Amino acid sequence: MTAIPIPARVRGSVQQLLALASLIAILVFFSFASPYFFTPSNLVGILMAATVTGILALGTTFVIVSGGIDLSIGTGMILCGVMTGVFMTYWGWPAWAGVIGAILFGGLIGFINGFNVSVLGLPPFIATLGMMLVASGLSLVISGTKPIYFKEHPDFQLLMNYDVIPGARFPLGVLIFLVLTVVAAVVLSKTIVGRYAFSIGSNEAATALSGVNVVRWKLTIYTIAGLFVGIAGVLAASRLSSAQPVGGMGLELEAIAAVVIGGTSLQGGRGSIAGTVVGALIVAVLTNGLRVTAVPQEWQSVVVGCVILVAVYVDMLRRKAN
Amino acid sequence: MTAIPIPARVRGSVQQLLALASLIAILVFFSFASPYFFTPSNLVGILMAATVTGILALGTTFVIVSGGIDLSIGTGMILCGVMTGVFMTYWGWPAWAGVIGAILFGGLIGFINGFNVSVLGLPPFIATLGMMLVASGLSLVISGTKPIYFKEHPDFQLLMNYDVIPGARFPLGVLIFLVLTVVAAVVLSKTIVGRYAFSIGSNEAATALSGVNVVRWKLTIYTIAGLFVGIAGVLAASRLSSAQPVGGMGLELEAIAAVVIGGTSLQGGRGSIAGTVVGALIVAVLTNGLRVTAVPQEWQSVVVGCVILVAVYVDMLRRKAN
Amino acid sequence: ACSEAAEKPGTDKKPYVALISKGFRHQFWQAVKAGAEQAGKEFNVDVTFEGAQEEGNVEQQIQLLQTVIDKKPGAIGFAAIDSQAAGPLMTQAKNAKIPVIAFDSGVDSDVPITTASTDNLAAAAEAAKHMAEKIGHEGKIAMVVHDQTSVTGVQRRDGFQEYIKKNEPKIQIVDVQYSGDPLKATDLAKAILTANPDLKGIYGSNEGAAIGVLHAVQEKGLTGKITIVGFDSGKDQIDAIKAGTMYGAITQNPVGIGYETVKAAVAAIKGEKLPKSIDTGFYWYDKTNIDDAKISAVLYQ
Amino acid sequence: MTLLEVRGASKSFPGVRALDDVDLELRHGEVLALVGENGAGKSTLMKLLSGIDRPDGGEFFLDGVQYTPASPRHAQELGISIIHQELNLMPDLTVAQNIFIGREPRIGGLLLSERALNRRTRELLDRLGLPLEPTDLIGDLTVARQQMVEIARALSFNARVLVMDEPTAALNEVEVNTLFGLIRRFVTPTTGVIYISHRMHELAEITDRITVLRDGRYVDTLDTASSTVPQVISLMVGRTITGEQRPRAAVVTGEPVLSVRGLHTKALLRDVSFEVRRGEILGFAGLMGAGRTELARALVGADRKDGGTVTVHGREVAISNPADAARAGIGYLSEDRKRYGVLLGRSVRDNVVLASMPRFTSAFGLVADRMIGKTATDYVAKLRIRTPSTGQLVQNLSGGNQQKTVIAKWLVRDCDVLIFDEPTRGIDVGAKDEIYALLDELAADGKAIVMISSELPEVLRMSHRIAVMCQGRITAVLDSTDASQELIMDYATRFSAQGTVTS
Ligand SMILES: Nc1ncnc2c1ncn2[C@@H]1O[C@H](COP(=O)(O)OP(=O)(O)OP(=O)(O)O)[C@@H](O)[C@H]1O
Ligand SMILES: Nc1ncnc2c1ncn2[C@@H]1O[C@H](COP(=O)(O)OP(=O)(O)OP(=O)(O)O)[C@@H](O)[C@H]1O
Ligand SMILES: [Mg+2]
Ligand SMILES: [Mg+2]
Repeated sequence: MTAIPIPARVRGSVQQLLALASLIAILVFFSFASPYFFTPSNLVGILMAATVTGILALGTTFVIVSGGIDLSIGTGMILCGVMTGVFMTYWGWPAWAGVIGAILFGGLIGFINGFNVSVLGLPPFIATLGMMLVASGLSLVISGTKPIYFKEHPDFQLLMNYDVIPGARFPLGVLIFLVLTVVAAVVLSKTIVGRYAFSIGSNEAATALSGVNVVRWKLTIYTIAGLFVGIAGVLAASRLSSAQPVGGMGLELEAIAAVVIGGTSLQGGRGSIAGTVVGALIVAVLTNGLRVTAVPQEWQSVVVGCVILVAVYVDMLRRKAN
Repeated sequence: MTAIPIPARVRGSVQQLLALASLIAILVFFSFASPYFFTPSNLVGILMAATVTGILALGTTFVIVSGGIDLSIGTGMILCGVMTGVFMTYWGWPAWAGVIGAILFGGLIGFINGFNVSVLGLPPFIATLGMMLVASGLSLVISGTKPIYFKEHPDFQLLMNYDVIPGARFPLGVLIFLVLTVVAAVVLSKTIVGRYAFSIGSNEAATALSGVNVVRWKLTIYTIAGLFVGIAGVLAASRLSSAQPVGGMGLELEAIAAVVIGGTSLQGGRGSIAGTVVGALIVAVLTNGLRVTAVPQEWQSVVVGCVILVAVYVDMLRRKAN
Repeated sequence: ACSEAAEKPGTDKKPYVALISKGFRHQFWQAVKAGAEQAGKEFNVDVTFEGAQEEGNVEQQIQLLQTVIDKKPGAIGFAAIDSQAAGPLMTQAKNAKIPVIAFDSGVDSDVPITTASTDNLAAAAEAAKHMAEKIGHEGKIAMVVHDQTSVTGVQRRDGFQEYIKKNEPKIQIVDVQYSGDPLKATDLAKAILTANPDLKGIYGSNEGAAIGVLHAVQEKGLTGKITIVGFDSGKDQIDAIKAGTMYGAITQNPVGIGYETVKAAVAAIKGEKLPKSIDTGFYWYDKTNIDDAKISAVLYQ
Repeated sequence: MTLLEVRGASKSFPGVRALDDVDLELRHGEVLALVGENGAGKSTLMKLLSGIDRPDGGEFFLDGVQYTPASPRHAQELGISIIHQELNLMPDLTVAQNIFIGREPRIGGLLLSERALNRRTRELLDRLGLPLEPTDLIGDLTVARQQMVEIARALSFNARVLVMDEPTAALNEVEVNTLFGLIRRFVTPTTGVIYISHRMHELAEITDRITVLRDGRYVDTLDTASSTVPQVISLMVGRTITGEQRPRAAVVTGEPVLSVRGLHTKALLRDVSFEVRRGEILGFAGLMGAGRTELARALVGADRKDGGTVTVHGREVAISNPADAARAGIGYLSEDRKRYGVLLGRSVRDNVVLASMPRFTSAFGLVADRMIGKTATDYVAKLRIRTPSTGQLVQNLSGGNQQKTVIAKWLVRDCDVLIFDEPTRGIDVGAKDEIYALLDELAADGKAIVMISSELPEVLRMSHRIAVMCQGRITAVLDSTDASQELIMDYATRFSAQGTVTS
């Protein structure tokens, strides 16, 4: 309760461990509460449920670390799904081209966000809120407000659902999520763009004064987030074997919540991919656990809300004690 | 496109004027586009539509000026509406008591947010996101997932709908909005709590070291926002002659957008009520204008998104030119 | 057609009929819109069709209604999310002498001249009946309902539940969860299947919910072991029913709803007398009758 | 040929003509001092040189070749390296990451090599003899250490021209000497240094020539060897300053206003006890990191105390945050102006009354703007804060004037106990004298004053008594009549202290 933060900052790694402790506590709790919870198939189900939001959260971690925010990831993802449908069904592209096209389209969305933020200088909240609205409208316009089905590509759904380990029900989508996690972690902590994300988030003016081309790197960062949005859109479309033109609103808050629960600061400058993944899992495990234990649904958001508050608070306490 | 923001900041008043210019441009455009647009009854309709979001935006301006954010205002408003129903219909309170009770309940929500932010030290985004979820769940739980009607108080709807000027269809709700605007403007710019909101948003640590009890004032600021949420909830319930237990999600983004379009900085320390009102009107006029001119609905959010981007960008350009 | 006509609604003295629905993004509403536009062409009236951006958002719908009343159309078609909430505006329409036709579900007010709708309670009971027969009148089932508070959500839940309670003592409804978003519905149906390994059937109360259930069952590898009963149509459901992965579904006649609403509106403008209600009907369809002309006419892809 | 030449540089800001046709000449192999009052335009000129701001007019020549710096990066590439007056570091990054930002060593052109980065930093720091850890987070360092990181960064470029804008403002004697060593090693026949400082005695020690600015105009350039401090000062201020030595004050015998017993913090402070009397100025001396700032912060409740009592006017007070402290009559002026002192985005007026708002508020919570305006105008005049109006945003003031604004804030508040942490940091000589006079005046008014300062002459000149700290303990409390620089340094380096001295 000290009013003035002389920051007894702790490194990312410790913070992740703390969020991890909350995650484990929740896992243990539900394992006792329901015999069906801690089963391989349910755990895979949780990972599957965490995949799309998790991938969005990975990308948005870069943006948040750099001190920005991206509200367009939810509806942007929907739009990328629709574009998958447009490429593969309307334009008859082969599946691989459709997938790459949709991912690049996500990158384009991110690039436009980055342009609006860094070149035009719009506040990230407004720039991406505008994009959120534009993307949600375009999904409807482009799809003609109808789902697009992958008639020509009946196997497209395997992208998400293919069993990697025969017989063991470990879907390809989850593997992709895990691989992307590793990629994101390496990029954020071991490459120049990651370093500059932290630097810009920590003190943008000083970074610019140090001779770093902040405009260009912010463009890059938002574009990276956009690529993740594209991947999430493709996987969501694959899972439902159709590009659904509605929805996505609210997903951005869920993804941002995952990032913040994972210890990334919305002020920028501090955060980690491992934390984000743990944050995404906390939300997914909680939602699944409450359903498996058949808690009435109207109570679920109350519980999720409280757990988020408690998890973040407990983290803070321990961080202080440190 | 200067990379280094040596900000040539301009005072709030100029910024408002600029947002005002955008508003007028939009008004003029739609007046030419449709004969139904610039009619007294449609203009009143616009004000009516702006009332609830506008009141939420007024309250949240305090929070944003102080460097915080409040995501719970949308679902919090829904919960306050439900509480109006609980007080007046379930518990049989007289209308005035129910209204005051619901407004104070809003204050309580705000107080809890303030407590979580200032005493527990949670990041505002997380604290109010948690509250957003809790409030949306509680609305369902408390109402039994059913709308509550004001059977005993058939006149309750007059709070929003009563014609202030007989014959001229100027509803009481709009008058309340105008009065609240004036109150909020005075409180923000002429009272100590407003001054402290600016100080805290500008540099919280320095404000605290100046001997200002930052914890207490942040509590006050969030509580004020909560009171506005309560009022908005009561008015929404009155307008619908029922307390609807769902919805509200997304309204917080709309209200925050209004605040930011009006020139208030999400970094804190800069902003004005006049700007917020203009921002709220821009959104309301745009939405209404697109409906009146019968732009296909799927295009509407695309247009709104683009106009928000352009309006904020034009403001920035002129601010720089200044 | 809608947008051309709408650019100058009311000019050249064509009557103007404005429809306000609960939503517009889902295919169901698009089908209603198509029916309405078809009738508009046939009877030579301008038709606009708008719905809440977010289905079920009462506030947004009221805004739409207000805007439309201010435009003084010849008649209004209205599918209320909450009919009482629209009370003051209904009165306003009445005072402005604009006839109101309710559609999709009833409006609890004496203003509307007639109602063109589906009896959702009966339709849901029909779905329950088929579910019970298919699983042999005993065992555990669950429900995924698209919405917890809207009239259609509540009626499609209650109609189903009441039928089972009254007629099927050996069937137990073990869980009711809510989501109409296909992705979310998938995850929650999976959780239901996990928690109830001996489940025999799941009911999905609209297209989104039914698709979610369908994918959940597929992902769980339980295709064929779980009886799925859905609602509405759409390509996914139709294909699944043809392939036998979904048992069957209830379809309303959305095109008919739109068409009948505009037709009634035209009659009201002309001052003709109308019946108190127009039942637009619903049908059970499964593998056996999906290709019947009567059925395929009301299905949308 | 000169190393760097500026001809006719001009720059205006709204309402301010910061530079008006200024010339400057830096020769090869010299250290050129640039001096002038607060707001004279020194920092502005350096910002033009290094490509941060564009000049309204003027030309720049590097080795006789004209150049137009387009960006900080461009200036760096041309060999101009600058240490800004305000710290420009990324608090969430480590020392190494800050120093080599934009020049990270990479493996295969793609992956960062943290190991190589830390090794190179270690080499650099060892070469410079700076006691810093490459892996420390900047945000955890004190201002002085952060300043050292800035110096290390500036020296890590192979620069030809090194610009230092008040590098010693946050340093004390020992570190200043380290810095001077570094400067001497840097200067070769092909390089040069522009050195900005308000500490006049440093000029003779390190610089070769002195250029004076006044009110944005070039005044004169002197050879250091053949000029005296009073001469420079009178060029700066445009009048003669007597600069008389204040007689050493006698011991004050008023009743104790503040007394602290056994103050303890987990991190550093060990059993700190002292008292300040009515009308007394108690100086605090010590090396960097001795714990003086930490003591002040713990005392006013900005940081956690882990033991100890605070008594004001004989009554024990519980202080858990600075608001409690202010209510008990204790005000604290932080050494870190930017982070803990000013509201950069608010007006001078708002800053001046920040600590005393309730006094300017009526019963209904309405703020008396007219009274605020009047008070602000008074203090702007009294402290000679250079600003076009009291409505000017503080971020548009020069560093020294920002400092004066913070001081004004505490003068308005009128506390019984005032703790000034480095009150003259970044303040010009003329203004320093004004502030000294102010402190004397406050003491004469019966206030109890704690003055933490890293400038020993200042401590010696101002204090009635001097507390010396080392490693979180008070190692001595000396009467000013007994104190000397040597004695203070002796106590300040009693590292494994032989017990704690209490007053
Ligand atoms: N961005 C700006 N906007 C408006 N005025 C400015 C700005 N930057 C500097 N000034 C003004 O220009 C003048 C010169 O400022 P500068 O910072 O160069 O002074 P300085 O000589 O470095 O003083 P100090 O010794 O206090 O650091 C001052 O009056 C200052 O208020
Ligand atoms: N923000 C901080 N985070 C962690 N440690 C700090 C922080 N500030 C100071 N310290 C540590 O506390 C100790 C005391 O520093 P303090 O600032 O009190 O010294 P000081 O005597 O005021 O010297 P100076 O201000 O000249 O550096 C030092 O070891 C320093 O590293
Ligand atoms: Mg300066
Ligand atoms: Mg210090």
